[in-house]
Amino acid sequence: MDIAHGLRIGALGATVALLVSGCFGGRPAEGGAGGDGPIRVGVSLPLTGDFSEPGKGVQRGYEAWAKHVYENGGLLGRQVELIVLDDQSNADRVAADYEKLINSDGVDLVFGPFSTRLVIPAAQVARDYGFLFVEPAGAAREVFEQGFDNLFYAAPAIAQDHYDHLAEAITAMPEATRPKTAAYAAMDDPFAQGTANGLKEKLAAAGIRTVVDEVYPPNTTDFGSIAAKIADSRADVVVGGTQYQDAVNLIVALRQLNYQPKLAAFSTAPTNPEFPKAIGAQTEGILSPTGYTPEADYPSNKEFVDFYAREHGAAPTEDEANAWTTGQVVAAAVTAAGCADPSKECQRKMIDWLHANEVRTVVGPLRWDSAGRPQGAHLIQQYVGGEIRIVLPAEAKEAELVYPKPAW
Amino acid sequence: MSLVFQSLVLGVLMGGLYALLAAGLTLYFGVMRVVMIAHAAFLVLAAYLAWAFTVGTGLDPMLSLVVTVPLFFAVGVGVQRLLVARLRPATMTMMSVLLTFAVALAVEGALGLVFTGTHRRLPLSYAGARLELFGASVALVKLIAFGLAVVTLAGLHVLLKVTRFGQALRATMQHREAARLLGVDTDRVAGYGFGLGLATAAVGGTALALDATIYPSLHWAWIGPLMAIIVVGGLGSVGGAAIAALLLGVGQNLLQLPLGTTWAQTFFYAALFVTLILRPQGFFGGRLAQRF
Amino acid sequence: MTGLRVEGLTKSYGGVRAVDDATVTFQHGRINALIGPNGSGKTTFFNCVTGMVKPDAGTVTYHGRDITGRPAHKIAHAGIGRSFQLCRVFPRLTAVENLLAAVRPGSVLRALAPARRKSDVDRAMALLTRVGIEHLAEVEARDLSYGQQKLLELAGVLMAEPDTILLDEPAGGVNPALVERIGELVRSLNAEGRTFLIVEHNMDVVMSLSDHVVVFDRGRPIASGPPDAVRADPLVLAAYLGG
Amino acid sequence: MKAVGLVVLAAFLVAFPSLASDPFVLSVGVVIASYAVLATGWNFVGGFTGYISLGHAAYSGLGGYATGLLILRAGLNPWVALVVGALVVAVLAVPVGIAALRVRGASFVIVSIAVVLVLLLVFQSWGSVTGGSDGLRVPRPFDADVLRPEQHQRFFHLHAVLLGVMLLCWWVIDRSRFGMGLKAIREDEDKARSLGVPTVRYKLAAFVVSAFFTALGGGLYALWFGFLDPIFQFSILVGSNMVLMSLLGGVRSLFGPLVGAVVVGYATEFSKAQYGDTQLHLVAMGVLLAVVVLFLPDGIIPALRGLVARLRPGQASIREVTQEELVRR
Repeated sequence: MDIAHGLRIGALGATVALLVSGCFGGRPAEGGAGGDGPIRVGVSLPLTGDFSEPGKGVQRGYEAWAKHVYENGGLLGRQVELIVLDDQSNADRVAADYEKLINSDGVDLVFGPFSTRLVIPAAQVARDYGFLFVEPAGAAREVFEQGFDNLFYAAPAIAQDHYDHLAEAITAMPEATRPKTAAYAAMDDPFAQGTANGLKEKLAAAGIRTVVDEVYPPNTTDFGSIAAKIADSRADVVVGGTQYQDAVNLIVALRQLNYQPKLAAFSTAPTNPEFPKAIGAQTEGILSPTGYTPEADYPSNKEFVDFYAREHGAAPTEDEANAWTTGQVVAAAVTAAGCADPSKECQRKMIDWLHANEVRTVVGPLRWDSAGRPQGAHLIQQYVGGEIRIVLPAEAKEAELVYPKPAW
Repeated sequence: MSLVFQSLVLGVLMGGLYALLAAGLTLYFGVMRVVMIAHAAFLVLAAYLAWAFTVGTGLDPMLSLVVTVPLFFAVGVGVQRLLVARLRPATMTMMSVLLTFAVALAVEGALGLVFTGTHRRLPLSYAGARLELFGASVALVKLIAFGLAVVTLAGLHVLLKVTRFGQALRATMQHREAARLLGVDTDRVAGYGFGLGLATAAVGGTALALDATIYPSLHWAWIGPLMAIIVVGGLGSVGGAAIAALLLGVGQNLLQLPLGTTWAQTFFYAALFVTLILRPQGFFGGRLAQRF
Repeated sequence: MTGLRVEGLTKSYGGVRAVDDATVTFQHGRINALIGPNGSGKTTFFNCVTGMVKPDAGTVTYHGRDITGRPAHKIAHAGIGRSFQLCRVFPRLTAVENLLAAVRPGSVLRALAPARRKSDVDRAMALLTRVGIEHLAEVEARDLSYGQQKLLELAGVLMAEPDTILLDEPAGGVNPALVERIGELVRSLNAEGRTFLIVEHNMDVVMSLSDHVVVFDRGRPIASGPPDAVRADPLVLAAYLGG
Repeated sequence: MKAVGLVVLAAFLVAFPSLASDPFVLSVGVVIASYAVLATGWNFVGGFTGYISLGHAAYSGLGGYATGLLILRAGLNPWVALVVGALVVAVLAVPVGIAALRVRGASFVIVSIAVVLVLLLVFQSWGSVTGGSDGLRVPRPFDADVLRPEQHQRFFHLHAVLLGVMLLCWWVIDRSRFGMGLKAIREDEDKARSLGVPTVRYKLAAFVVSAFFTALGGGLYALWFGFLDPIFQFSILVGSNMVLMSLLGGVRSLFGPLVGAVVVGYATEFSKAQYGDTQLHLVAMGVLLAVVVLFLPDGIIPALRGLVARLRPGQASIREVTQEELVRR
């Protein structure tokens, strides 16, 4: 051991102290106490890594919303400034990001991140600092069982309720044509699994036998064996608690085994614009729940679709819509509370208002229970004639439910 | 019964691909005592190149092999010459793991930069096509992938057993010092061994791209099973790795029936631990593993 | 039953019998040499005796105790020390640390006691002095010359206090002056009662140093006896010249 | 002199929370302290024996889960749970160590990776106990009226204390007979065996101690962070970070992992703040690791020490030769 060794360590420590306290300071919390400066809104999103695809969709939605607010005179007469950080699809990072947004960047408001796996750690930080936390993507049941009173999910229904309309439609079918058996395959992810489990519970209660119930890890790429099990069971219904790539792989693997169910439903993937390209012509009859459709005639929706189409040259998808909805919900709370600053009083006012009131959004009117669960249900879409159309519930349908589905 | 048979067939088909990739890993280990963590990352890279090739030109992904195989061979020689050969022999095994791990991270990061994290899948007209085989339904793409693996493995076998270069390579794998005394330029042979190993990743990547979605972090899903295979097979034994790959592939697929996907994956690791407890040198391998 | 006895020792690698049913007796308290052409199994024989590899068959006894296939450190504790072909030291430890590594802690608690206990350091320094490199005590072994490393390795073996010492080519790759010095060391250590078993290619060293010579060919002893007798043995000549 | 340095370091650790400009900086401090704890824990096996484990996330993750589960399912006091959890992990490490250490180099690394992957599968699948992919919320060890910045401060000091204890243990082992035996194993395992070092027992002991401390680090982090998700706990990247930090600082130096953790932790935050949203951090980590392995295998501390020795006139020591030799290689 060198004699001067210890001293050098000490000096290093001191240097680091200076660097650390000096460099991450970021911008001071300007305009914090409700001044005339812009309202600063902080978000952390998975822009790189495993969740980056939907993360970018949410980012587009947030940015479109901010631009729209900007063009329409702002909030409370103040402009809105978005600060987006990349959490690299990592839970440790997402917490650090909100810590930074709230403390170093001095934001007035925060929006939620994407993916259930990231929502809980992020919501914890927001709650500890008393911030309102409206989030576009944490739909799994568990998110609402953590005792967060500051959390609101900005979509019509939690994951377990996504298939409610489909479950009703199936149980209402006449005995003769009603499916008898069902096969479930879900990704081991709280959201994806939640959707499949929700439907499974309801169908099982209605006497439709569960013949296959598979859960696969998120990194699964070979679906041959799962598909073989499902095909072997000859289930009438196949339900996929899927995200994106897994649904595509599973469908291809099922087709490779020439398995022809009467009804096939997959979450998330079929609403992705890439889906028909990946599956080809065999999408016909595939069902999917969605919290959003550009065709919906809610008052603000047309404005959103037009604005978004003008900006991006394409219709918004569910990710963008959920982000926009988050913006709408927070904006409603800000307007009602008459303030937008990080103080506990202001945030508390907004939280209390949202617990007691309904907000009209692009996905319809939303209201929440005390844990932040939205009280609606998802629409059910189906590929009909090569287009994805709403088939359930009856009052919103654009096309008739096709049953049994054509061969794929 | 038919389900079991179906799983058996699927297991064999998957085992073929595993065998091909494990052969590559075995080559690296044989010539340099290197556990090449980046093998799976290059596998994914090759899959991306096949995807980009098909999307860009509209031609069949198989044609991308014309480019990727020589390219990967050259990269393999480069990796050996420029990186691995610089390590001190005394710490070669440990440090090469870290070095190739670093390469894997860099490849994954680069893939993310260039292709983004979006999941990709080859648009193939014959993706859903299938053949009936003794009552089992076999996807055409899986059969093609298996065929690619078998042909490549056979080619590798011929190369190793028949050609002069193969003899030199095998001599180097068995005993580097002795090979050098016999006049083999072991440095050059080691470089070519690396090149060959990486070329198997090129073939494997194309085979993989036929029937799976690909994304930059996919390689993590491959590293574990491949590592288990080469230990069970006996480090440094090409034949042992191939047998282990087939057995473990079939075993995993059959176990999926009673256990489900997730627990079935643990089969690889269970086999790895059992091997190390009962027979650390591997079940089919030579004596190399005893010392490493 | 004193000393090292080896009976029917066999070890094969992938079908090749490196050591083939070898039965050897050594003269305890003397300097024994083991000679034979390259690849005749001498080093494998060493490795089997010292527990570095497990023999397939046969027994090794030491002072009447069966030590066949026991872990290497247990065999070291029994009193058998060894050096390696081409010399092996701990490169990034200093010379004195190279020796201290051979100290047996005794108990779990004492294992956590400082390694540089005065009595141990004194003993290490005495050994370094004996081999003549005490001035390099705090130099890392990798910075020593090859000859110095050879001396350091020998001192390290002595630190473990063996009464039988196996040396694998002690004169290999070193200059004549040093060969002479190592020879003197071996002789003086032998005079203090230590038994030696030496694998060596340098015939001059073997002939001048050893009391008893065993000749290996194809994994088994083909001749043994005093150096002069062995030198004249036609079998030995055939093995060396015809092999 | 050394004492002065240590006092300065200790004073800095005590004072850091009040120097930090806001709670975010404080939270970064906690994260870096946690890195330092984990890297130092890793170094009990990596630095002493030279066995490089890429899978130490297994023990930090197990430590986190053991702590959380003992609190939630067994109703233990959080601090008791932390220690008991780490002891449980240490016991679990024994069979793993026996399997992994029976074989040298390559197989050891493979096993270390396999352990992480298998634990990931188990903790994802065994949802009824571990919470599975929903994650596990670990309750706060402090009352609700302890606000978040105050928590950061307490956890920073807790990490500092743990780090201090670990460094003390490392120092004791480093100068002990046990440590000398371990270093002999690192330098040349066969040679060590032939000199009578009970290599298997020594390696296993170092491995278990390392797992114990790493588990304590993981448990402490879990108490602070409050949420465990298998995919983030049992991640090879977490383990490789420990390796990178230790190697960068210098595995043979007491403070090596600490220095490495500070450098890597600071660089991560800095580059994220500066360059933000790309996959470049993976490339950067890969390149940094490769550079360390190829050009700085002994780490920063020995390299700096060598540099200082060189620049100091009249100190034409033997170490210069070492440096030159290294360059020549």
